[in-house]
Amino acid sequence: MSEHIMSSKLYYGIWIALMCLTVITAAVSFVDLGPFNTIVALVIATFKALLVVLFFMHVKYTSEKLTKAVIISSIFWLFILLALSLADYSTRLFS
Amino acid sequence: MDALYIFLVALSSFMCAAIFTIIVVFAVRYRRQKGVEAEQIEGSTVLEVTWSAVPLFIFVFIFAWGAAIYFAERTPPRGATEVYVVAKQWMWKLQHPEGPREINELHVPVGRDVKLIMTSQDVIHSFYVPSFRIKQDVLPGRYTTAWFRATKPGVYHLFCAEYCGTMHSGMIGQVVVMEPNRYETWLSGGAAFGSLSATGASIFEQLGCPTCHRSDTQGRGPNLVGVFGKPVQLEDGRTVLADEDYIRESIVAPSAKIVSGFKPIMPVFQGLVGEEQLNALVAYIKSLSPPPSGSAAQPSGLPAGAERQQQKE
Amino acid sequence: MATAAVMAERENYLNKEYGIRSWLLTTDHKRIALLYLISITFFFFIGGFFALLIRLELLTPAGDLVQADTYNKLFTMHGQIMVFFFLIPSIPAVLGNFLVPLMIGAKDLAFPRINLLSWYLYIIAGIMMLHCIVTGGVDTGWTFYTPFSTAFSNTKVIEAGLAIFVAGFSSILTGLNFVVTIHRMRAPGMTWSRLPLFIWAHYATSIIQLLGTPVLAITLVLVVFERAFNLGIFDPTRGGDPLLFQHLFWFYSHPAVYIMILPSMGVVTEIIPCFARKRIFGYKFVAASSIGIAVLGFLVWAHHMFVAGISLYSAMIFSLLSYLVAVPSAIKVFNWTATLFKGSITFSTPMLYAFGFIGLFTMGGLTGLFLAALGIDVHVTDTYFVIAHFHYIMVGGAVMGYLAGMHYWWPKISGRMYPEWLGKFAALIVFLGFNLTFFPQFLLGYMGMPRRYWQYPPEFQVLNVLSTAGSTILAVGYVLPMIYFLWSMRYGEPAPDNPWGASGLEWTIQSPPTTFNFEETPEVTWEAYDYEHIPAPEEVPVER
Amino acid sequence: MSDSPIAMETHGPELRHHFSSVEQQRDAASLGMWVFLATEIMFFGGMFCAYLIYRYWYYNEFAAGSRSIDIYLGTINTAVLICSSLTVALGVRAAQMGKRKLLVFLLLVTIVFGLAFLGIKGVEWYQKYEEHHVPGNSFNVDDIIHDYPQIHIDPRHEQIFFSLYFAMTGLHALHMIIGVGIFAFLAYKAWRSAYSPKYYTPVEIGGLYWHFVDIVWIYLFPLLYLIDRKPLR
Repeated sequence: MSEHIMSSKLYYGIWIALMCLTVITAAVSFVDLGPFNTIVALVIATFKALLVVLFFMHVKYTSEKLTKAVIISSIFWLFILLALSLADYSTRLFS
Repeated sequence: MDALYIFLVALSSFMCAAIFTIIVVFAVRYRRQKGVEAEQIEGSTVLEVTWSAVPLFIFVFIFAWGAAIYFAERTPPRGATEVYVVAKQWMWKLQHPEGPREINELHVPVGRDVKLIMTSQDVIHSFYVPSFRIKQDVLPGRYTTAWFRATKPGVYHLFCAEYCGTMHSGMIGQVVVMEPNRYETWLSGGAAFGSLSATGASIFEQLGCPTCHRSDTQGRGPNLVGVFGKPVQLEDGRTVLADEDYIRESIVAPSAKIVSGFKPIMPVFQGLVGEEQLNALVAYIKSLSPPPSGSAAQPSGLPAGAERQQQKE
Repeated sequence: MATAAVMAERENYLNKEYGIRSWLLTTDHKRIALLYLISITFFFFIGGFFALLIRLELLTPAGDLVQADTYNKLFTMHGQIMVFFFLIPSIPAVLGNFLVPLMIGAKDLAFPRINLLSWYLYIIAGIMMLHCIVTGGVDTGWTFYTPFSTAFSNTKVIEAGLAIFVAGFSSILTGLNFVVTIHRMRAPGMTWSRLPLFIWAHYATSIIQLLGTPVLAITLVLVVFERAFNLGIFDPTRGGDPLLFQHLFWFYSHPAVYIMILPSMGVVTEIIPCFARKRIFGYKFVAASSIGIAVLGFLVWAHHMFVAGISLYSAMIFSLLSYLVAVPSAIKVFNWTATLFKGSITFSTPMLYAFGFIGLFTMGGLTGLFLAALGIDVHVTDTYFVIAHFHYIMVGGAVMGYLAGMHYWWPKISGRMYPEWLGKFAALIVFLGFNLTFFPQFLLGYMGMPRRYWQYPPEFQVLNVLSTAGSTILAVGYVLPMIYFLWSMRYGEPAPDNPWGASGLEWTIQSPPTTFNFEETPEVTWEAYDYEHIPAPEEVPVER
Repeated sequence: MSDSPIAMETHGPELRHHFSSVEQQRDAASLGMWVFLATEIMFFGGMFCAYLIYRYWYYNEFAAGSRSIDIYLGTINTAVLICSSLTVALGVRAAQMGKRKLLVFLLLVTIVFGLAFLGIKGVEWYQKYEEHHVPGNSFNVDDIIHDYPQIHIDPRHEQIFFSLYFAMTGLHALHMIIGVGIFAFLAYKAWRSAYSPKYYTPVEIGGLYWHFVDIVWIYLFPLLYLIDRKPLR
C-alpha cells in the first residue's frame, strides 16, 4: 500500500496547516456571521479531516481503489442515516 | 382500503399459485430421467428486465393506492367532533366535547365524523379499532390524531396495539356506535359536567391565566382569542402554526416558543396540570377561535350522571 | 466397512488434534464453525422452548398458564434470543465460517484469531443473556421501545442491552472477516464473476453487519446510559423524542432481516443448480440482487413506524422505497424457478428444503407488500399479521435455508451421510408444522388480534388452537434433524468427497477437509455452476 | 501454526500460515482496519444523528451549553491531538525507513500527547462536575440560565445537550484510552525490534486508528465547543 515514503517536510507542512485551521476556526466562531458560523466551522473541519485522511493516512498516495470505496461508502451510509431521519423531522410540522 | 386488501390478496394468491404451479410442473416434467441430460441455459437479459420492470410497475401502483388511503386516513375532515383521548398504563380515558368522560368505552353516534386527539401519560400506546381500520400510536408529550366515521351501530373492540407493559392485553375497551337519537338519550343521561371547553374555561380562571392573557392588547401575554389555527410570529423570527401541540407546549414549557413582542415570563405548568386538564385547556383555547364549521363546543348544562353511564346495545 | 477404515486413517480437521484445548484455542475456521454450531443450537432450543410456552399460553383466551409479566418476558426473550443469538449468527457464523474459505480456495479466513474472538464475544454475550434470564429476565419486547424500556420497565433492561451490544460486536467481527477474506484471499482465477453466489450473498450480508450493527450498538449504549444515569435523550417528559430511538433502532433492525435471509438465499442458490444439474439462470442478476437488497434494505426502515407518529411525507417516501427492495427479492425467486426449467431434478433432502424455502419465502415476501402499502399497514401492523409475515421470512425463509444448507454440507462437515428417508420425513414435518403454526396467524391479524397479547377475546380462539397444534408438530420437525445428525456422526455412512456431484471448490477436497483445506492453492479456470462438466452422483466412480 | 511443511519453508515468522505472501497479509490487515473504521463512523454516526435532531429542536440550549464549556481547553486539546497525529505519521515513516530508536521515541511521544489529551479532558469534566452540569440527579443549570437572560433555556433540554456532550466526548475518550493501550503495545514491540522496513503493518494500521480518532475530534470540536460563540445581541 504505502510503499511510498513521504518526506517529513510535507508532514510538517500539513501539521502547520492543521494548527492554523484550528486557531482560525476557534477565532471565527467569535465573529457573528449569522447562519454561516456553522457552515464555516463544518467546512474547516471537513478540510482538516481531508488533510488527515489524504496525507497522514496516505490515501492520496495509495493505488488501492478499494480503500477509497470503503471511505466513500461509509460516508454515504452515514448520509443515508442522517438524511432519511431528517426527512421525518423536517416535515413533521407540515402534517 | 378493504378493496386494496382484496386486490392484494388476489394478486398474492395469483402469484403464489403461479409460482407454485410452475415449480411443481418443472419439478415433475424435468425430474431426473435416464439418458436425459439437463440443458444448460445461461440466462436472458430480456427476461430479467421484464420480470424486474413489471413487478415494479405493479408495486408503484399498489404504493399509490395505499398512499391515497393513508392520506385520507390521516387527514380528518373539517368539522369533525373532537374527542380527547388520554392513554395510561393500562386504561383509556376519553373526553367528549359535550362534557361526558368515559373509561375504556367510547359512545359515538352513527354517521358522525369523530376526530381523536390523543396523548399518553406514561409510555407509548396505540389506539386500535380493528373494525374501523384505524390504528395510531399514542405518544407521551405530544398529540397524535386519528379519525373515523362509524357506519353501523354495534359494539366494536378497542385494543392497545403497542406493547405497554404488564397488562398490555388488558388495555382493551369498546366503541359503542349508536343511532343518533339513542346517542342523544345517552348523552342526556349524563352528569352535570360542563362541556370540555367550559371545564377548560374554569381551569383557565382558576390558574389565573386571564391576568396576563387578556382579551385586549394590553396583557403581558398574547391575546388568545382567535389564535388557534393561525400562524404565530415568534420572537426568534420563526413562524409556527398554533395547533394543539403548540398550545400544549406553550402551557407546559411556555418559553420554548415566545411570541414576538412578549417576554418569557410565564411560569412553567409542567407537572401542575394533568393531561386531562391540559386537554380541557386546549379545547377552551380552541373554542375562542371561530370553528371551521358548526360542530364546535357549545355551552351546556347537561344533567347528572354522564360518566360511566352505560347503555349497552 | 473397508471404506470406513480408509476414511478413519485420513487426517482431517476433526481428528488431527483432540482435547478441549485444541477446540477452545483453535483458529481453524472449520472448528470455530462447529463451536458456533453447538452454541447457536443451544440457544435455538432455549428460544424454541419459550416459543412453545407462548403458544401454550395462547391456547385459551384467558391468561391462565403463566402470569402476565411472565408472558411478557417470554416473548421478549424469545425474540431477543432467536434474533440476536440464533438467526443472525446462524448461517454466517456456522455455514459461512465453514464454507467461505473453502469456496474461494483459501486456507482460512483472513483473521483467524479475530474469528475466534468473535466466538468468545458471542459466548460472553450469551452468558450475560442467560444470567439475565435466570435472574429475572427482561420484559420490554425485543424492540426495547422507549420510554417503556428506559423509565418504566422494572426488569433487567441494562443487562440485556449490554448482552446484545456485545453480541453485536461478535457479528461485526464476523462480517469484517468475510469482507476482507472475500477481497483478499481468493484463489488465483477466482474472479468476482466466478464466485459462488453463496459468497455474493455473504458479502452482501457482511456489508449490512458492518454498517448497520454499530448504529444498534450506540443506540443500546444510549438506552443503557439513559436508564442507568437518568438522562432524557429518549424520554418525552424531558424533551427527548421516543421516535428517535425507533429511527435508530430500525436503521439496524430492518436491514438485520436481510442479515438473516440473504445467507439463506445464498444456500438455496447453491442447492437448486446442483439438484437440477444446471447452471444458475441469470448469474449476474442474482449476484446483483444480493447487493441490491443490502443497499436498498437500508432505505426502508421507517416502514416499521407508519403509525408511530412520523410525518405523512416521510411515511410516503419510506413506503415507496420499501417497494423498491421487493424487486430484487422477486428477481431471485424468478431466477430460481427458471433454473428448474429443462433441468434434471432429483428430490434429495436439501432440495426439498430449498423448495420449501422458495414457497414460504414467496408467501412471506408477498405479504410484505401488504405491510408496505400504507393504508393496509395501518390496519395490520402490530397485529398477528406482522408476526406471521416475519415468521414466514425468518423461520420459513432463514431457518429452512439453514436446514437445507446443514443437510447439503453435512457430509463435508462431518464426513458422514445422514439417513436420507428420515431427512425427507423431517423436511415434510417442518413444512407442514410451519404452515399450520403461522398461516392461521395471518387470519388472526386481519381479524385484528394485536401482538404481544397475553389474553385475548374468545372469538380468536379457534385459530390460536390451530396455531398451537402446528407449533408442536414444528417442534418435532426441529428435534428430528438434531437427533439424526448426532446419530450419523457415529453410525452414518462415510461420505464421499462429492456426494451430490456438486460444483464448487469445497467439493474438490476430501470430506472432512484437512486443517489447511487445500494441499496447494487451487487455480480456478472454470465458471461457477458448470454442471455440464460434472458427472451426476451415480456416474461418479466409487470412492476407494 | 507452522506445522504445514509447505507454509514453513516460504515465509519468515511474521507471515501467518494462511496467507500466500507478505503483501497479501499486509493488504488484508490494512483493508481490515479501513473496514473497521467504516463501522466506527456508523457507531459515532448514531450519536451525530441524535445530536443533529436535538440541536435543530433546542438550538438555544445547545448554544448556551456550548458557551459554558471551556473553549481554551478545547482548542488546546485539538492542538494536542493534531500534534499527536503528526508524531504518528512521522512514526510510520520511521518504521518504513527502519529507524528503530526514532520509532520508539515517536510512539512514546504520541502516548504522552494522548495522555495529555485525556488529562485536559479530565480537567474539563471536573469543571462540569463542580458546576453541577453532569446530567443526573444533581444536574443544575441555574447558572447558565442566569448568565443568559436574553434567551430562554429549558433545563431539561440543557440536560439533553450535556448528555450528548458527555456521551460523545466520553466515547471518544474511551477510544483514546484504547489507542494509548495499542500504542504502548506497539512501542514495546518496536523496542524489541519486531518491526522492519519489510514488516511494519501493525504500526501502520495502529496509526490509521489513531488518525481516525483524531478526525472524530476534529468534528466534535466545532460541534460541541463552537456552536455559538458570537457576541449576544
